[in-house]
Amino acid sequence: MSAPLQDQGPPLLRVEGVRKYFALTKGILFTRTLGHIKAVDDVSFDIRAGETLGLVGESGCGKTTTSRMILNLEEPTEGRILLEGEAIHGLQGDALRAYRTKVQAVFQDPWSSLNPRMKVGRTIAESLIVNAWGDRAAIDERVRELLVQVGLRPEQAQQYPHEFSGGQRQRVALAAALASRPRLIVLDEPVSALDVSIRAQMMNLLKDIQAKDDVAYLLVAHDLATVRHMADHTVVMYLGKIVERAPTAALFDDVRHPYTKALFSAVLEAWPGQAAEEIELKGEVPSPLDPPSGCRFHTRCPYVMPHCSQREPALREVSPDHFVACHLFE
Amino acid sequence: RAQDQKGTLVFAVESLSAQTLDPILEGRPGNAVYQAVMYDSLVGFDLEKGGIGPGVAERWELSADGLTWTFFIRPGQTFHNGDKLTAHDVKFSLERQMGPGSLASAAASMRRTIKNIEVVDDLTVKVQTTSPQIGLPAGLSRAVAPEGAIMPKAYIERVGEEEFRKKPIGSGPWKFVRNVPGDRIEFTAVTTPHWRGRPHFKDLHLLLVPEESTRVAMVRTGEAAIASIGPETMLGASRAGLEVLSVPGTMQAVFQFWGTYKPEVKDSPIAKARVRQALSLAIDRKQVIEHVMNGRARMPYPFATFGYTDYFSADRWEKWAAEAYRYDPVLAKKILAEEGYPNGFELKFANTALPGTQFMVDIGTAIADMWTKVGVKVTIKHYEWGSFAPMERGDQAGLIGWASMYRTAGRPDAPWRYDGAFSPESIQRLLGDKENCQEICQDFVKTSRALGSELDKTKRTALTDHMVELTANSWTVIPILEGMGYYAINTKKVGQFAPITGRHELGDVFERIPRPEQKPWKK
Amino acid sequence: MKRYIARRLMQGAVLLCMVATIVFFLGRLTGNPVDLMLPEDATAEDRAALTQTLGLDGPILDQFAIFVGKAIHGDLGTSIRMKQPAVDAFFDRLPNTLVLIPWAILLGMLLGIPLGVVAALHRGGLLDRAAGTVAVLGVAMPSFWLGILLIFVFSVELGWLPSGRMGGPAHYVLPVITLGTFLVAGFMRITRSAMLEVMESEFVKLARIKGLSEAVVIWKHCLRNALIPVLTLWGVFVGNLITGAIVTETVFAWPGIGRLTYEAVIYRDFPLLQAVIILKSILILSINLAVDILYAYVDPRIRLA
Amino acid sequence: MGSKARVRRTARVPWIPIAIISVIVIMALFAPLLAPYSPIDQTLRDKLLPPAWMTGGSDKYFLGTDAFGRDILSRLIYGARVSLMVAVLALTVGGGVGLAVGIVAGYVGGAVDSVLMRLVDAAFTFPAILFALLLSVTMGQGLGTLVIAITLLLWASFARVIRGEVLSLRQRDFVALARVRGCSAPRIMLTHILPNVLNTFMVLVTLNIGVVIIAEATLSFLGAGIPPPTPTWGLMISEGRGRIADAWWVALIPGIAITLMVLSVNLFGDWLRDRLDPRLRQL
Amino acid sequence: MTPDAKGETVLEVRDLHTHFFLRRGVVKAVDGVSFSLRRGEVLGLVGESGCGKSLTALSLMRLLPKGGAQTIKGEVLLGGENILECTPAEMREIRGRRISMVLQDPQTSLNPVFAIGDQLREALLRRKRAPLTRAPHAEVMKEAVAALRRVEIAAPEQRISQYPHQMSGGMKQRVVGAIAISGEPGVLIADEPTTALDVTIQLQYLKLLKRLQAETGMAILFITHDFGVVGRMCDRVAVMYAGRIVECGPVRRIFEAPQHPYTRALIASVPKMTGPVGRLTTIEGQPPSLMDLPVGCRFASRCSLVEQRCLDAYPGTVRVGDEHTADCWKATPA
Ligand SMILES: Nc1ncnc2c1ncn2[C@@H]1O[C@H](COP(=O)(O)OP(=O)(O)OP(=O)(O)O)[C@@H](O)[C@H]1O
Ligand SMILES: Nc1ncnc2c1ncn2[C@@H]1O[C@H](COP(=O)(O)OP(=O)(O)OP(=O)(O)O)[C@@H](O)[C@H]1O
Ligand SMILES: [Mg+2]
Ligand SMILES: [Mg+2]
Repeated sequence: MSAPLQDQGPPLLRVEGVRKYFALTKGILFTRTLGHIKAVDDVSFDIRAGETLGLVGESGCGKTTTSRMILNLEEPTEGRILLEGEAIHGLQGDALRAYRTKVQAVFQDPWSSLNPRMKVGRTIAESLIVNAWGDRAAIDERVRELLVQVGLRPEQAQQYPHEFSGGQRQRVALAAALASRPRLIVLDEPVSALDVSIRAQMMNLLKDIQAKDDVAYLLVAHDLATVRHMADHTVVMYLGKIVERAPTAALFDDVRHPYTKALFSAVLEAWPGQAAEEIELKGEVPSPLDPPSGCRFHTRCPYVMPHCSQREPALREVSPDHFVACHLFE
Repeated sequence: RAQDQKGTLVFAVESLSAQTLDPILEGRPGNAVYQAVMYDSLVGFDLEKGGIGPGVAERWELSADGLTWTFFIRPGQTFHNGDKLTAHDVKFSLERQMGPGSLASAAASMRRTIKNIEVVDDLTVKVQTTSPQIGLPAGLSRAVAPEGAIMPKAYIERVGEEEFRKKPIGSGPWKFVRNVPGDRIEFTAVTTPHWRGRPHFKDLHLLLVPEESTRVAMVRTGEAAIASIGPETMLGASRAGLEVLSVPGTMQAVFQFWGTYKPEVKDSPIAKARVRQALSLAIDRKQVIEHVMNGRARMPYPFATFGYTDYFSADRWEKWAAEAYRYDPVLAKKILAEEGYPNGFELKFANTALPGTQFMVDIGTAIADMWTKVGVKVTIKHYEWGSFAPMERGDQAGLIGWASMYRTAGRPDAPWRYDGAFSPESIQRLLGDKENCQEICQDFVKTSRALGSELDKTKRTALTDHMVELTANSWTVIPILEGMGYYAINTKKVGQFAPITGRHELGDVFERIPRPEQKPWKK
Repeated sequence: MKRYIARRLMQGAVLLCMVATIVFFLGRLTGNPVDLMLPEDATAEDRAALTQTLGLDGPILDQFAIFVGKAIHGDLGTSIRMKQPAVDAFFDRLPNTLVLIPWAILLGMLLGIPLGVVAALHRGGLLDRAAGTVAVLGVAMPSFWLGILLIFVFSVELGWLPSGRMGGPAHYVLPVITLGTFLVAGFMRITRSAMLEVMESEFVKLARIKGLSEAVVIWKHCLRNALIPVLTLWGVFVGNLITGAIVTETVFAWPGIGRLTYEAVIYRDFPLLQAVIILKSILILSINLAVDILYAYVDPRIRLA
Repeated sequence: MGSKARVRRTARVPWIPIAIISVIVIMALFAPLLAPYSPIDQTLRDKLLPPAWMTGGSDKYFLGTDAFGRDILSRLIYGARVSLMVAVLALTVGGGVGLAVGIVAGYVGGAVDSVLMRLVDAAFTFPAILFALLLSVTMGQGLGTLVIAITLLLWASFARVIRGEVLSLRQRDFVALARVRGCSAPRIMLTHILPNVLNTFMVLVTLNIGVVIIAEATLSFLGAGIPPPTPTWGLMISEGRGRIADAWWVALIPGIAITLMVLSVNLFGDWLRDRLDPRLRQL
Repeated sequence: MTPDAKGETVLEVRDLHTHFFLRRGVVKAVDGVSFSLRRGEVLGLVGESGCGKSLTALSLMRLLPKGGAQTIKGEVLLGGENILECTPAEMREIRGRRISMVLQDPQTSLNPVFAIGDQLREALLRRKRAPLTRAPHAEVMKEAVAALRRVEIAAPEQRISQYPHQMSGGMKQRVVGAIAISGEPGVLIADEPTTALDVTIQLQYLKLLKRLQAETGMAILFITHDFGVVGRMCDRVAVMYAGRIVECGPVRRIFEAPQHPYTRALIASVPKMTGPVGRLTTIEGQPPSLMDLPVGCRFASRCSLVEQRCLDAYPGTVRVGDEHTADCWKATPA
């Protein structure tokens, strides 16, 4: 399942040293810049064709921002993102349109992902229409095919989103993402808004489609169990930085970074009385506006050392293909 | 004796115009009602008949060459600060009206016609003119313009213009108390006898109340004793138990046809005098008087003439008008057919109303309907006075070939007004301009010139009558009715009084208004 | 805060320049005010003389340049009709309007806010619809019409109140009602919708869970939050009031800036008109600024941001 | 968990207002068929007749006559036409401009937004009634002037509300997804934003009909509306206001008509808002 | 806390029915819910979104949402007294003091325009039965500080004058907790109190709740949809489906030997942190509309073991073990 990264050809998507700072202009009144939110701060990773990269971390750590940059909805402040070796930011016209067919997305909130005034068939067909993919009949045929593929009935193309349940909407959103036969789909928490029983259906569906279409996923999630079931590789972020990156199986076997450990131990197993070593973190997540110096985790880290607040740890390989950014591993 | 002056007389007006108490800053005579209260004019009114009469000057005479007027000042007049009113004040006042800071409307023509003003003695002043100016005394009477107001020379020179404007004094029967811009002006009565009459009230308040229904409401509640109103509110006011007073001969509503002599209008129906006459015949003046003006108006004399007009055979013209201005739609239609318009024609009609004469719009609306009934297709367009006035100036570009409603104010001497309306050099030039001055036009110019230097009364009258005849038969202006000044009066607040014929304002009669117990209204 | 105010002031200045330019040129399009000042039979000569006296004879761009130059020094010209500096005329009348407006707002709030609360509490019920209808009636009556009716009923027929003009407290009643009625509707609506929104919020539920009495929940917890949107609209309301004053002051012979404005238009008094519009804009802008600052003090989320 | 389809209580359908509005609209549409007389024909002899049911009233004139002996009922019917025409034109133009500005400002954002919003602020600061007065004296009175003037009064408030709406729509995922699918900005504004603000727009339109009618009446009162003799309700009140004491019907009947109309459209608008967009907070 | 330790029953709910009466029909959101809660116990209430968990809680508080909701049947016995029969004034006395509640969303649970000290003060004064204005300010504030300290808020003296927007979500939720328990209620209802929190913060909060419960001995009704939280927090758990509790029992029993097919499927469909990674078990279909409930078992349409009797009638509640019940025809009575 998880082959070492360097063994294969060029990655489908490469994220290189990307940063995103949001100027913080505060208040309705005070339109002055108070500082910059370092939403993403020097993040690099690869995604290979046909595989799934999981991106986990606490709320606000920059997962969505990263995925929005990959979707070319946001310009990185620094760094670049390459799809099949080609930088994606600054694309114009046809090149941009071509890019848009290759990278698609499904977002978290099924209630806001579909235009309530548009029939779902039209939503699914939209990327085909704007890219002049074919004539009307061909598009209709493809929409029917997609609906079936995601487990809906073809005639449901004529319905409006409010006639669907949350799980069905996520399926429609997935169908719309699949329409242009993309190479990569960014999945930003695609199941966290769904009920437990529906969530499993959606996860199975995603896996089935990947097996069939050979599409790569960037799966953003905060639920580790979901990532474990879905992802080949996992990246753990904390406050805009990558703290640990490894093949999923390796990571779940051997957690290294203290933050990742805390994260794992905070996951409440649906099995009473199982938690072995429980690390309860003290304090709050620091503000990305003014992140701690040195290692960003040092304010809450149970293993904090004096120099943690001075120097920022680099991401280093601690075992094959397993990277950790922590002074404990130097 | 001072105790028989009591109470406050409250008068609500729709406009206080400039609301300034410096006479040289008020351009519109009709609105200077509030200045008339405290300033006397060199020449006054004939209170009974209308027209001009004695004022600050008891009498005046013209030299044989027609170039010098001598005014004899009424003795014993004082300003409110006790200073005597003398010929020096008269000279000072006239010169001030002609001076550079003056906004008086006649300032320019005074500068042109008055050569020299000379104080002969304390009570005599001579005015030399560049050419014979028969109308000079009238022009210095409030019956025509406020330029005759007499201001205190010594006082103004002592305190300066600025201070004078803040604390003005005059020689009238009312003393200035307070001016609240946009709201009111307050006066208090002089306690000594005054030639205009000693006021019966102790105080006089002039209120500015622009909304007519509010003015009437205030009279009904007694917050005001008198309010100026229009004919439209008259009925309601009298039904509500108010006395409605109308002052005859204050204005005339007329139709004017613009540029009928112009080559480009040649093919227009209204270029034909007979068509214009037919339009006149199509107007049912009695209906308009009865229903639009609620009966408070009368059949007109010819253009800009009134019963009190000087050098004018009023009786003859009254009879003439009764015939000429009759209602005969059958004849009107016949004439139109004879002139080649059996199916009528299209007529553009610019309707306008000077501030305070909103009923002009109603009159126009009524007449447009009457013309429609004889087959004329009237396109009526309403203009606010401010946008209409510029159109008639200059080349009258916007109005050539149009008919429009007009108001002409009551003036004791007709030629003054005639010149402004018909002379090729005038602004309105209804008979012809300099390039197109045909027969009638030239005749008019000749007559007008002759009038300017004619000193003999009989010959002057003959010339005036000729002028009236010329223009009346040209039908470029057709009078509709003679209107009045209208007031709603709360009889519990003031006694019965008579206004001055020909003045649509009450500025010169407040001192003559009795309190209700002194002279109750007779029903 | 200082920087914010400075920025707003800058924006205001730009706005004023725009307003001034538009007004100047529009005003000049309407023709020469001389015609309004002279009697209808004045001669061409009289007219020319007066035009010159008033400085209306140069090319329009020159006139504009002169206007701008003077305006910078706070001189907005002299009223043609009143022969008084236009700025003075405005400030002479301003207090008369300013004594009217707070009462109108007070009326709007005292009636509108409780009505809004009551309507929200009985949402969809009879009281809601009654309150709504009463308030809408306020907007449904043109204010000149309402004013005239009020005069007719309360001063003419019943004789209870004076029909117009400034004066003692009784003189305020009818103009304030006329001016404030539309505010009742405004305040009522906003309060109602804000209350409905607030009443569904979790913190209201928590207040009830604490066992607080219904009165405290509604009038303290809900209303305080509902007032925030009410406040944001203050600026707009005051702007409306200042324009609404044109009609009210005309009907009630109230010598304020509304009447002054109307007179300036009717008499085509350019300098006065220019001054009035510019000064009114300044007034509205400053009120808006003041309201925004006030807003910051009511809503802690903004205050301490 | 997530947001859920909100179960909404629909307010009762306002049948009475709907009926009143329908009557007025029918009056306006079929004025020539319904009006017993021409609205401008005068019969001076029959002036100021009270309504038929009053003593002195005539069967010929159901609602009485005005000072020119014109039939008030006919004028009322034709007046509805003019008032509605002004409303429709002003709302189409003003509302349309506001809608476009709101969408562009809200969606494009940045400098465009700032500039447009400053313009909106300017429009709020500028006394619109005054501007209307100014226009009526510069351009002359008439339908065109009136529509322009009222447009200036309206567009900014439309733009502001719509922009607010668009700002929140822009946060919704489907807009971002449309971009991901390759839609251009104009396409997104047209196919995704516009249909979603139409509800709000409709509510604004209904609630502003009243504003327009009142503005028309006020301008007529100030002498800057549609010139006589064309009947408009505002003008009718204005003409009759001096006669409340003796011929109250001349002003009161159009006054009641305006009040009823505005009341009805407001009640209808409120209901529509509750139905379509209960969260829409507006003036 | 041993699950079998039998404290006295503090809250007993019997056959509770709360319906929404709408023009379109009747939404039977809570349709025959019964359970009991003992002193010092945590009862979990789990189920899918919309199955009626929150409404059950609100019915207990008698704080039903405006617009047609009505409790039409059932008893809520709080210390033996049926609070459904209390007057609103009596109910106000009960709320906050005998039964209290923590809501899901810390962002909106606190009034944004009052300092948190004020909001705590209101609750504290209520406990003292003092009118809001009477009690000495300093003293109450001291208590407020103590209350904040009790929920482990650092530097409570400063916090007291701060406004909600100045605090993080976790802190706000603790303040809400402090307010809820300030009246020392015997029963605390927690409606998904941690759903909006980050996992690491969630853990802190759950531990805090446990500690507070140990201190005060209050009973907690813990509503959640997360089996992880249930496993961590609860002694017993009730599984709700379409307005009814379909299974209820000790946590360990429910996880190890679920009796109801729904419970079984639900637990199976949760992705695990350990064990093999494969296809997840799913429950196909959708829960029935609460407006149009079937006569038979509500889970029948999605149940893999469905039989005719399941469609014909609703199964009775079967006692399947010690304190363990299930509503299923196929459950074998203990
Ligand atoms: N448009 C923006 N302007 C300013 N700050 C932003 C913007 N978008 C995101 N941020 C900030 O950047 C940080 C990272 O946000 P992001 O949405 O990427 O987090 P996330 O990991 O996706 O969180 P979650 O799990 O809650 O979705 C947060 O602090 C957020 O407040
Ligand atoms: N105001 C309302 N009007 C009509 N139906 C409502 C209303 N509020 C809730 N409902 C319905 O009542 C049912 C129960 O709602 P409840 O909030 O108790 O669910 P829940 O189990 O708490 O769900 P969640 O896990 O999403 O919080 C739902 O089906 C919902 O649709
Ligand atoms: Mg995110
Ligand atoms: Mg819930």
